[in-house]
Amino acid sequence: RAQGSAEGPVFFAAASLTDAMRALGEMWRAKGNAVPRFSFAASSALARQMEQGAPADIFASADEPWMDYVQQRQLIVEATRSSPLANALVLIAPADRPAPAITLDRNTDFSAVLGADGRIATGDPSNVPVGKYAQAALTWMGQWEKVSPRLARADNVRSALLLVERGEAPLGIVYATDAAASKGVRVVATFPAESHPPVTYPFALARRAADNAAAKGFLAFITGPEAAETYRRFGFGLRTP
Amino acid sequence: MLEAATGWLTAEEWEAVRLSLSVALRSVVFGLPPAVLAAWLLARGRFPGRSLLDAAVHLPLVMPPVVVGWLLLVTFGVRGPVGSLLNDWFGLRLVFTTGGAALATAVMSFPLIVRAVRLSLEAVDQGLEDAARTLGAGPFDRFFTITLPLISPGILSGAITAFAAGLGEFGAVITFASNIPGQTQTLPLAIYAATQTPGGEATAAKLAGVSFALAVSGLLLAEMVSRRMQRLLGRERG
Amino acid sequence: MLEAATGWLTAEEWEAVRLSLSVALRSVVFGLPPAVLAAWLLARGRFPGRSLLDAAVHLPLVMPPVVVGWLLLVTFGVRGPVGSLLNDWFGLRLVFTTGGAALATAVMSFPLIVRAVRLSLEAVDQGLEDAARTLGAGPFDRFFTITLPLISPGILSGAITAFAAGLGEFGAVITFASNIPGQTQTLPLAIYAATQTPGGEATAAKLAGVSFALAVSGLLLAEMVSRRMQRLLGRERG
Amino acid sequence: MLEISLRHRFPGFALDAAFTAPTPGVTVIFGPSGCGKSTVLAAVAGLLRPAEGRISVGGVTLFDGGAKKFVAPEKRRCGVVFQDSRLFPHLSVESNLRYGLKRAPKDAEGPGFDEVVSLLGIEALLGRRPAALSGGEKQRVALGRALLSRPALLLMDEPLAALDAARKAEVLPYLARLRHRLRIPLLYVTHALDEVDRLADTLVLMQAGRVLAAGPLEALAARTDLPMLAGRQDAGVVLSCRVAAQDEARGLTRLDFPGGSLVVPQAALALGHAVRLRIQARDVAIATSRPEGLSVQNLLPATLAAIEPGGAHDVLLRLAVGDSILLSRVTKDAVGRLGLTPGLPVWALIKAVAFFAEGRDGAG
Amino acid sequence: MLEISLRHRFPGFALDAAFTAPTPGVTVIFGPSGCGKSTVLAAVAGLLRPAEGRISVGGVTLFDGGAKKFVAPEKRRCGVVFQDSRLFPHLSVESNLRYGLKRAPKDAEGPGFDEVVSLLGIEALLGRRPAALSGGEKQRVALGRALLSRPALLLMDEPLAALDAARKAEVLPYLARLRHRLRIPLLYVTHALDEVDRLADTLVLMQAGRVLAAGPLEALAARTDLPMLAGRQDAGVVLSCRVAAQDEARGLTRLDFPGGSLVVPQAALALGHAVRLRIQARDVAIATSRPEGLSVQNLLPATLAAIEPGGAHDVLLRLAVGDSILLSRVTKDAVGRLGLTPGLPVWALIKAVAFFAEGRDGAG
Ligand SMILES: Nc1ncnc2c1ncn2[C@@H]1O[C@H](COP(=O)(O)OP(=O)(O)OP(=O)(O)O)[C@@H](O)[C@H]1O
Ligand SMILES: Nc1ncnc2c1ncn2[C@@H]1O[C@H](COP(=O)(O)OP(=O)(O)OP(=O)(O)O)[C@@H](O)[C@H]1O
Ligand SMILES: [Mg+2]
Ligand SMILES: [Mg+2]
Repeated sequence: RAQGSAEGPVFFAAASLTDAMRALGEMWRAKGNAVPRFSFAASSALARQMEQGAPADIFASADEPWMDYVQQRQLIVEATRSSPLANALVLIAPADRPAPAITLDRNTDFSAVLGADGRIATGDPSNVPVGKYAQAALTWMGQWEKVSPRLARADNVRSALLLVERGEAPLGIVYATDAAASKGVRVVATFPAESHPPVTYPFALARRAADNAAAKGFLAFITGPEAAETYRRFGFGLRTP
Repeated sequence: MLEAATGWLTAEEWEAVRLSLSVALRSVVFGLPPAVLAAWLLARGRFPGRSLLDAAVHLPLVMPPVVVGWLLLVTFGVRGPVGSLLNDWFGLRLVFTTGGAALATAVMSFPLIVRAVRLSLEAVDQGLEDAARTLGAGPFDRFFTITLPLISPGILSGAITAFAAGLGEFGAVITFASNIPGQTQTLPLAIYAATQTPGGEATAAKLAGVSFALAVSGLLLAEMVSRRMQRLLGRERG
Repeated sequence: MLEAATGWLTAEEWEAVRLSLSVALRSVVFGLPPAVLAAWLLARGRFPGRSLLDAAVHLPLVMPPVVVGWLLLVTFGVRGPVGSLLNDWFGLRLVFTTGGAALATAVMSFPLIVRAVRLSLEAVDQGLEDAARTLGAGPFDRFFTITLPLISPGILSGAITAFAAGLGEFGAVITFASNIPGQTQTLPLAIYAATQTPGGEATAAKLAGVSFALAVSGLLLAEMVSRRMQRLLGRERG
Repeated sequence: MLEISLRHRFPGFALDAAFTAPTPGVTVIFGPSGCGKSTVLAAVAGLLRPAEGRISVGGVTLFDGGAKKFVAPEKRRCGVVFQDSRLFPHLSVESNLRYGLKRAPKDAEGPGFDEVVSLLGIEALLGRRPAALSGGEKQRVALGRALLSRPALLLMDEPLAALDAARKAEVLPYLARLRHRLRIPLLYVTHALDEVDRLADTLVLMQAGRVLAAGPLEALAARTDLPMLAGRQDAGVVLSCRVAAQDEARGLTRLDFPGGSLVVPQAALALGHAVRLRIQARDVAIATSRPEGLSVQNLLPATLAAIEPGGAHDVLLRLAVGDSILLSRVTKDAVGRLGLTPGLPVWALIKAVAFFAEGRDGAG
Repeated sequence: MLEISLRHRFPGFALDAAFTAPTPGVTVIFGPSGCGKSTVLAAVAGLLRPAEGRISVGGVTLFDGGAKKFVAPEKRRCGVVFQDSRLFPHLSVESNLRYGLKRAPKDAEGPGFDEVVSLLGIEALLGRRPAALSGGEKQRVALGRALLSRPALLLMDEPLAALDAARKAEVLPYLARLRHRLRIPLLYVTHALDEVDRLADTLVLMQAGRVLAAGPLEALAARTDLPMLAGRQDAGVVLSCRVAAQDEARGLTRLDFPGGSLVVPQAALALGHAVRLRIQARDVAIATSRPEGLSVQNLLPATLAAIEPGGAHDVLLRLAVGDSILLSRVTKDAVGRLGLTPGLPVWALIKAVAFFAEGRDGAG
């Protein structure tokens, strides 16, 4: 089906942005615009689909490397790339257990909390963004060598959260946004900002939509000040450019 | 009824239900004929490369669905060897369309149908085909009047497995056809979207329930048809 | 040869190969008996709740794998009804273990085996079972000496499908058992990880090739066994 | 005692059959294709649960519709030879043969493996699978499997239909002897009257799902009112005889029956042995005076008791020979030519070679 | 002309058979179970590709191992009645019957649907599926299916084995008439000698994969050197006769054969019609002087040509009646008692009722 201009721009967004983007979409429609059509999936899938000619007008990745990937292939308008959102990395534990007393610094010893066979649930450091940040943070803490065999590597942050909620893993490392939305977990501590590269969500306009006014408008809307309140509501931070 | 129901599911969710059904059915309908052909070649054919065909048929089963989706993307994408031809000649684009979702689903369930049909084919009493030959039935005639009816339980079983699997197909669809509401967002993709949303468990459970109900309806229907077939084939006890 | 091979795949990848085989085989071995039982109940049983069982068997096929993994977690996790018992009584934990990966794989391929076995069961000439009865064979005796051999092609077909699917099982395994190198990181998980990394295509392709080779070996083996079975059942043409 | 009474319906076919037969002994069910013979056998074996009725064998009730009693087939110990042989395709011929043998009670008596195998001439087939057998070979193996299962009751559905005459001539007397040796009742379905004659103690005539007549073979055989028997070329009577003399030199055996004696080609039977002889009406000729210089060995003085209708151009003569009855089929023309009327004394002529060469076992 | 020469091996069995037979006409293959009869039929139908050999029917080569010629079975137009009926389980009886009919060439001649259905007595079964048929009913439908396929060659593998005598008595003359009417060659396998007599123009005797003898029935029937025939109770000769007179009043028909004539129960045949009569040796008695007052209709003056071995206690007498030969089976005792030696003039006694009541078609 060819897409008419009345149908609104096609927005490829990382799955972790689902809620915030849906809410923004509603606002955009309330303002009398055509609803954007979302496709939420893993950033990798979305990037590859764009490479194969997917009709995406806007792309929001959950990490920088996949945005780099499409940029190298000249699929986006470089000038429109920006990363307005920020997120924090937190250590969580099941809500129905007494909170372990942990402060996160270079001397934290996880093994005391994990016990003999407990694991830390997080994304797979090899490819899931939250896992990459976790690896950086643990490395910063000098714990990576010790802890890495004790990781439960999930394929996305929601699965990691689930493992903690269900009490399978006594600890987990997820984004603050996810932890905030779950009743099943409590935030034990927040990783110091300097322990890992900033958590960013790069946005960009696809090259094929360079002249698409609706797409440009929506991108401007979600990266603009009007969206800030919504982001905050879902627990995101905003980066000062 | 529809009022209540539409209240219960959002418009987008209804769309996902409709899409799922459409995708699963299309994948079965379009997947069946080549699957029967492949099964026939595997069960009866004596040609070099038979093992290769056998392996190729099983490929989608062996690969993680994401890889299959990716391979499809590379092949049928507008830049891919097949996709570009389809696009140039027929203006047909599969990626990111409902048709594409059906294609991905069909490919994933292909081995399931082939296996079922092949199993039935191997159990066909070739004496009956021989009898048809002596009565003047050529290969096609024989296939359609004798073999096909005799393997119909296998075809039905394969189809229903494929239909059920089609309702649940996720990895290949999301990778190949993306997750576009109203076009490629089938139920499993909607369920996935719900699980990716904090607090989305209730929605996920609700949609999973719908998906299951659809599958069960399909199963019950198939069960009825199957019992009838068994009777026609004289396999039911007197 | 091993030298070259170990150089070609990293130690971790070798481990994934070993794990994949182990998980796929275990899932088939442990899944077969209950699958045959379920198939028998569905094909021959006349009991209330038969349709329910039919539906339940197909559940893993219909649901997106992630949902199945989630359901498994809820059931077999340490807080789940079954998992807590296993943990309390036997100190057995499934999540994060190879056993858990095998369980998830077995559950996912369960419907495939059931379907194949059931198809074969329905095609069994009950006259032969009757003959065995008159010769004094009771239900179990009859099942093991007549029915089981006659449905062996279906069991083999189901097993090979399940094995192939087990080699490719991804969603349920990663959700239920997570991706722990050396314990639950099977080939599809490693392949998935590779595809999620920009530039990881080469690794993914290499691993996919390995996975495919494994499946093909399994298929060829099954093909040989199957041909032998057909011969034993007198189905091959003279 | 075999007591069977069955009612069952298939779409387009209703079975309503009842008969009793003494055991041990051979009960032969005889009737046209589709009359319900196999259905009766299936019910006795327990493979068909009739809508109503009662089946009991030797006082043991196997099925009682009223009392809701139904003994499972595997408990009935019925050796069955099915009309379609139903060999297990995945087992070798030998394993097929041994299947029932293995499951038989330890103390059950019956013929040995080698005995049955050589009787049926299937030594060379033991290693093969059923798919590699010819039609007759399959049926022989099925027969062997049933014989070897040490049954309490043998049910046979046209077991010899696919066998050639030579093999049949070996198996038939074996079955007759077996009945004698093992004293197991045998329920036997056949289309062939020669099998009826050779085996039957009790004959059950069926037609369209009903029993036309049932009773001892001797009583039924001479009944000319049963169209199924009388209209046939091979109508005749069965005489119960006793071996009276063996004449080695002349190669003849003399058999006495109530009212006379017959010579037949020599049979290896002990003196005094009870023997049953079927004498077909077509083999009995009539002379009004004693003829001389004939090759015919048996000239029996008789009285013409009655002239009964036979085929279109012939009649059946009922001849009283002492206490026994013989039937003779002659053309209507001969009746007129010889002036045959009831009461006339005549000679009955029967060639010795009209009888089978081997001996037959009697009922006692 | 039917020319068949085949070589093929199964594990444990070697077929090496060759024979020719004139067409149209009925060629009967006769031999013990497992001798290779069905295998020959399968090769002629094209369902088995023999290792070597040649098959041609009426000048058309269907298979030639040397020339690598192999006509596909669906092109051969062979109507086959398989030993196992092979009905299509998913089709009704009627659809089974019509399957071949629909695929036959438009201009092919053959019996009509209703004719075949009523001959076989399967009117009531048309709507059923094969699974709901009895053994004999299945075989009748299979027979009907082959008859209705308008074949160029009919191959029948024991088509009547599961039929009762009454049905057989209807079908057998029908097959004989059919051969006449349609002039299609028929290759027929049977174990039953009465079917051989009724149908065969050419008889092929097989044993253990080889052809023992093949030739016109008349020539083979009188051969006492073929143990398969001579050792049998029903050894005999076949005479080619012609209808010479019809005696309505006496209900008799006179048949002339080279050297004499016979009276038989009246047959509905036109004068001059060629007829074949089988006279079993056991039905022929001998008298050294002409007997009087006998019911026996046929007294033929004959010369004892030879005394040949028969069974253990009997012999076969070869009698010259004019230009024809008759066989008579008598006990060895009778030979001594009557002082029978070759060259002796004797009377041959044959009961008229020894012959089937219906007429039989001749070869011409
Ligand atoms: N597929 C096979 N493999 C091995 N041997 C076979 C096969 N088919 C037939 N035979 C053997 O070939 C021989 C001839 O078989 P065929 O079926 O021609 O016999 P037949 O003369 O028709 O016997 P019957 O009267 O019992 O049907 C038999 O000994 C049989 O066991
Ligand atoms: N499952 C069935 N459904 C309907 N009718 C059946 C079924 N089985 C048998 N019949 C019918 O019941 C009748 C009796 O069948 P049965 O098999 O007992 O006959 P039979 O006397 O053994 O005949 P045959 O000598 O041909 O084997 C037949 O008319 C047959 O068509
Ligand atoms: Mg029957
Ligand atoms: Mg045969």
